[in-house]
Amino acid sequence: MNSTPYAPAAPRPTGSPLQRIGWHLQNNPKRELWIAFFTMIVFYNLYGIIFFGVARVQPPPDPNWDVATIAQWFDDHRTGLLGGFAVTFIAVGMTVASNALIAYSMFRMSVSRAFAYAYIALYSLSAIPGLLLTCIALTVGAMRPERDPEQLAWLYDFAFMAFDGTMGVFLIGSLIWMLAIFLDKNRVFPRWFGYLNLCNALTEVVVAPAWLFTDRAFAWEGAITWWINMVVFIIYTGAFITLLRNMILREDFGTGPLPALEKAGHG
Amino acid sequence: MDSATAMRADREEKFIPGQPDMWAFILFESCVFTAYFAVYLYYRKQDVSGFLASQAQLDLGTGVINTLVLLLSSWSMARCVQAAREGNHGAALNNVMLTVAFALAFVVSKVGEWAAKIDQGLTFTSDEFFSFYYFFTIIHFIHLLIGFLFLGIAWYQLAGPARRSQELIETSATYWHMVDFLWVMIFALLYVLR
Amino acid sequence: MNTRFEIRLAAVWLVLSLITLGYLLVDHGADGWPLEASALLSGTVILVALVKVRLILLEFMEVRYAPVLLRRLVDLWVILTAAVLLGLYLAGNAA
Amino acid sequence: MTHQTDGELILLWTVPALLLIWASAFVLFPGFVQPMSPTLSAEEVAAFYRDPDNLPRIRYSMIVFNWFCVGLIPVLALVMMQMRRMAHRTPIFSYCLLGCATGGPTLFLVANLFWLLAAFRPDRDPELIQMFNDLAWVTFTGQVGFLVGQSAFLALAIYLDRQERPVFSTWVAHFNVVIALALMPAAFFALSLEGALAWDGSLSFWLKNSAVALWIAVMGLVLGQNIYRQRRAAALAA
Repeated sequence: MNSTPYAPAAPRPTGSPLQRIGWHLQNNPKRELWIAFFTMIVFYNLYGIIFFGVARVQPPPDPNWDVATIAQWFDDHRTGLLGGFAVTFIAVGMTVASNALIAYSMFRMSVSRAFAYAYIALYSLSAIPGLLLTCIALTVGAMRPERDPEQLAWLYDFAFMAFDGTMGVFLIGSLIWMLAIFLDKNRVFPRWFGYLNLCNALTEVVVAPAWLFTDRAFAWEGAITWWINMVVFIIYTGAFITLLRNMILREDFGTGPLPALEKAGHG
Repeated sequence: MDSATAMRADREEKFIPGQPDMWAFILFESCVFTAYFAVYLYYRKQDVSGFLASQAQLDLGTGVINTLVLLLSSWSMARCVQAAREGNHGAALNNVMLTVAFALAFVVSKVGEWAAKIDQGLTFTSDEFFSFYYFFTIIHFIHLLIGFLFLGIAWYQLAGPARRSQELIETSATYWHMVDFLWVMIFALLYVLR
Repeated sequence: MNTRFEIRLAAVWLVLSLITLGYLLVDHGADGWPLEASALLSGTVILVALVKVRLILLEFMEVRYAPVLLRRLVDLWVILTAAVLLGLYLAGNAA
Repeated sequence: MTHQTDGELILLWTVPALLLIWASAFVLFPGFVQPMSPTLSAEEVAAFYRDPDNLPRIRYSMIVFNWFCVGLIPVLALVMMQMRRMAHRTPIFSYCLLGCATGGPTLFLVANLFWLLAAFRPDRDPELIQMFNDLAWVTFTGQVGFLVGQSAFLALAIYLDRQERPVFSTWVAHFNVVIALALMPAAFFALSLEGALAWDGSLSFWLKNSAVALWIAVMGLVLGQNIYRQRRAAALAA
C-alpha cells in the first residue's frame, strides 16, 4: 500500500491478535475482501478436517464392498458422519465467499462480466451435487442403524458417486476461469494459473471412468480417478488461494471516502 | 526481421520458446502423466500374462503409423516456428496447414482403430489392459483436440499481417510437441512393452 | 528457410522415425502369437522412448537453446520418469 | 410519479402473497402441523403415506411447494439490490448473497422432490418409503448453511455500511445475527431422533421454521420501507 492522502482514523495497534483483527475490521479499506478471503480459508480447513479426519469419507472407502461390509462401515463411522456433516451443513454457506472472491477477481479482468456471473452461477450450483448430496445421503444412512443393508448400499453409492461423479460444473467452471485469465489484459492472475485451470479441468474428464468400474485404478477411490486427481486439486486450490491473497494485497483502494458515500451525498 | 529475432535465429542467445507459462503447464502435465504411467505399470505387473494376451490384440503396425504421423506433424510445426522466426510467413502458414493435415490423419487412424476394436467387442470395460488402453488413448486424444485450438491460434496469427505474434506461434508449437511426445510414451507402453 | 535448421530438423525427424520403425523388429506377436515378457526388451523400450521424448524436447521444442533452468527441469522429468517406470517394471519382474 | 416503472414494487408485493401460499401449503401438509416423528417405524411411515386422508394432502401441498419454493429468489434479488447501495468498496457481499439465494431454495426443492417421490407410489416397500421420507426430512431440516450464510453476510454488509444514512439500520444486522444463530441448531438434528434436536423437535423444527418465517416477514417490511423511501427521494430529486 502506497497511498497516503488520508491518515488512518486510528494508529495501527500492536496489541493482542483480537485487538488487531478489530482494528482491521474498523479501518482496513480492504476488509470486505479479507473477510471473504478468510471465510474461504476457514471453509477449506473445516472441509479438510471434517472429510479427512472426522467423518473420514476421504480418501473414500471401497466401492467394491458387499452390503454387509457397507452396513458395518456405517456402524463404525456413525458419530463422525453425523457430527461432521452437521458442521458441514452450516459451513457450506461459507463456500459462497470463495466463489464471490473468485468472481470478483474476474470482474477486475478486462473480460465481459458474463464470465464472472457464469462462474457465480456454476459454483453456487456445484455445492449441492458435489458436497451436500453426499452429506445428505450419508446422514440418512447413518441415522438409522436398523435400515435394510441393501438400502444402505444404495445410499453409499449415491453419496460417493454424487461426490466423485459431479464433473460438468467443475469442468466448465475451470474452463471459464481459464479463458478469462487468458483474455485478461490487466494480468490479475498469471497466465500459468490459466493453464493450471486446464489441468484441473482435465482431471474432471479423468474422473468419468468411476461410473464404469467398482474396483482398482478407475474406481471412485482409484489411483487415477481419486489419488492423482486429489493431488492436482490440492495444488490447484493452494495456488488459487495464494494468488487471491496476492491480488488482495495488490489492490489499492486508498483510504479516502467511499465512492458510494459521495453518491449518497448527492441523493 | 529485427535484430533481436535475428540473434534468436542464430542462437546466440538463450531463450525460452513461447510463453514460460506454457512450459509450466507442460512440466506439470508431464508429471501427471508419469503418475498415470506408474499406475499402469503397477497394475500391469500384477497380471503380466493377462496384459500381454490383451496387448497381442493391438496392431503394432497401426501404432507405428500413428507415431510416424505425429512425428511428421511435429516436424512441420518445428519448421513453421523456424520459418515464422525468419519472417517467412507464407512458408510458416503452409507448415501449420501441413500440421493440421497430419493431425487430422492421426484422428482418422485413431478413430478407425477404436472402431475396429469396438467391432471386435473390445471396449473400455472388457479387461484391465483395455481399460488402460482406452484411458490413455482417450485422454491423449483430448489433449490432441485441445491441440487443434492451438494450431488454430498459430494459423490465425500467421494468416493476418497485423497479428503474427511469434510468442503465440511458439507457444502453440510447444503445446503441439507435447501432444507428440506424450504419444511416444503411450505408444511404447501400450503397444511395445513386453 | 535457413538450410542449416532445415537439415537439422529433417535429421531429427529421420532419427525419430527410424527408431519408431525399429519397434517393428520386436513384433513377434502378430496375429495373436503369445507375447512374452522380457525385462531386457521392455527396459530398452522404456529407455528408447525416453530418448525419443528427450530428442523432441531438445530439438523440436528448442530446449537446447533454453536457459539452464528449463533444461535442468526437463532432464529432471526424464530421469524421474525413467526411474519410476524402470523401477516399477523391474520390481514387478523380480516379484 | 415521474420515475419509470422498474418492477421492484411488484416483486416486493409478492412477499405477502408468497407467505400466504407457503402458510397454506404448510398447514395442508399433514407432516408439518404435527411434525412427523423420526422414530416412526417403516410401517408407520408407509401407513402415513397410504392413509387416504393424508395422501391427497401430501401430494397437493407438495405440488404447491414445488411451484413456489423458489419464489423467494426474486425477493432475495431485491435484498441484493439494496446491498449494492451500501457504502462498500467492493460488491463482494452482494455476490455472496446471490450465491446463498440460489443454494437455499434449490435445497428446499430437492427435499420437495423426495416427499413427492415417497407419495408417488405409496404401495412401494415401506422401507423404501421410509428412505425417501428420511431423505426429504434430512434435506429440509438440516440444510441451513445457505440460510445462515445469507443472514451472516447480510449482517456483515450492514455493519460495514458506514454512511450518514445507512441502507438498513443497525438493528436489522443484529436481527440477522439472531436469526443465523437460531437456524444453526437444526443442522445437528441427525444426532438424535428424539427431543429438541430431532427433526420434529422444538429447536430443529419450530425454532428453525419460525426463524425463517420471521426473517421473511421482517425483511419484507424493512425492504418495503427502503424501496418506498428510495422512490420518494427519487421523485423529489426529479
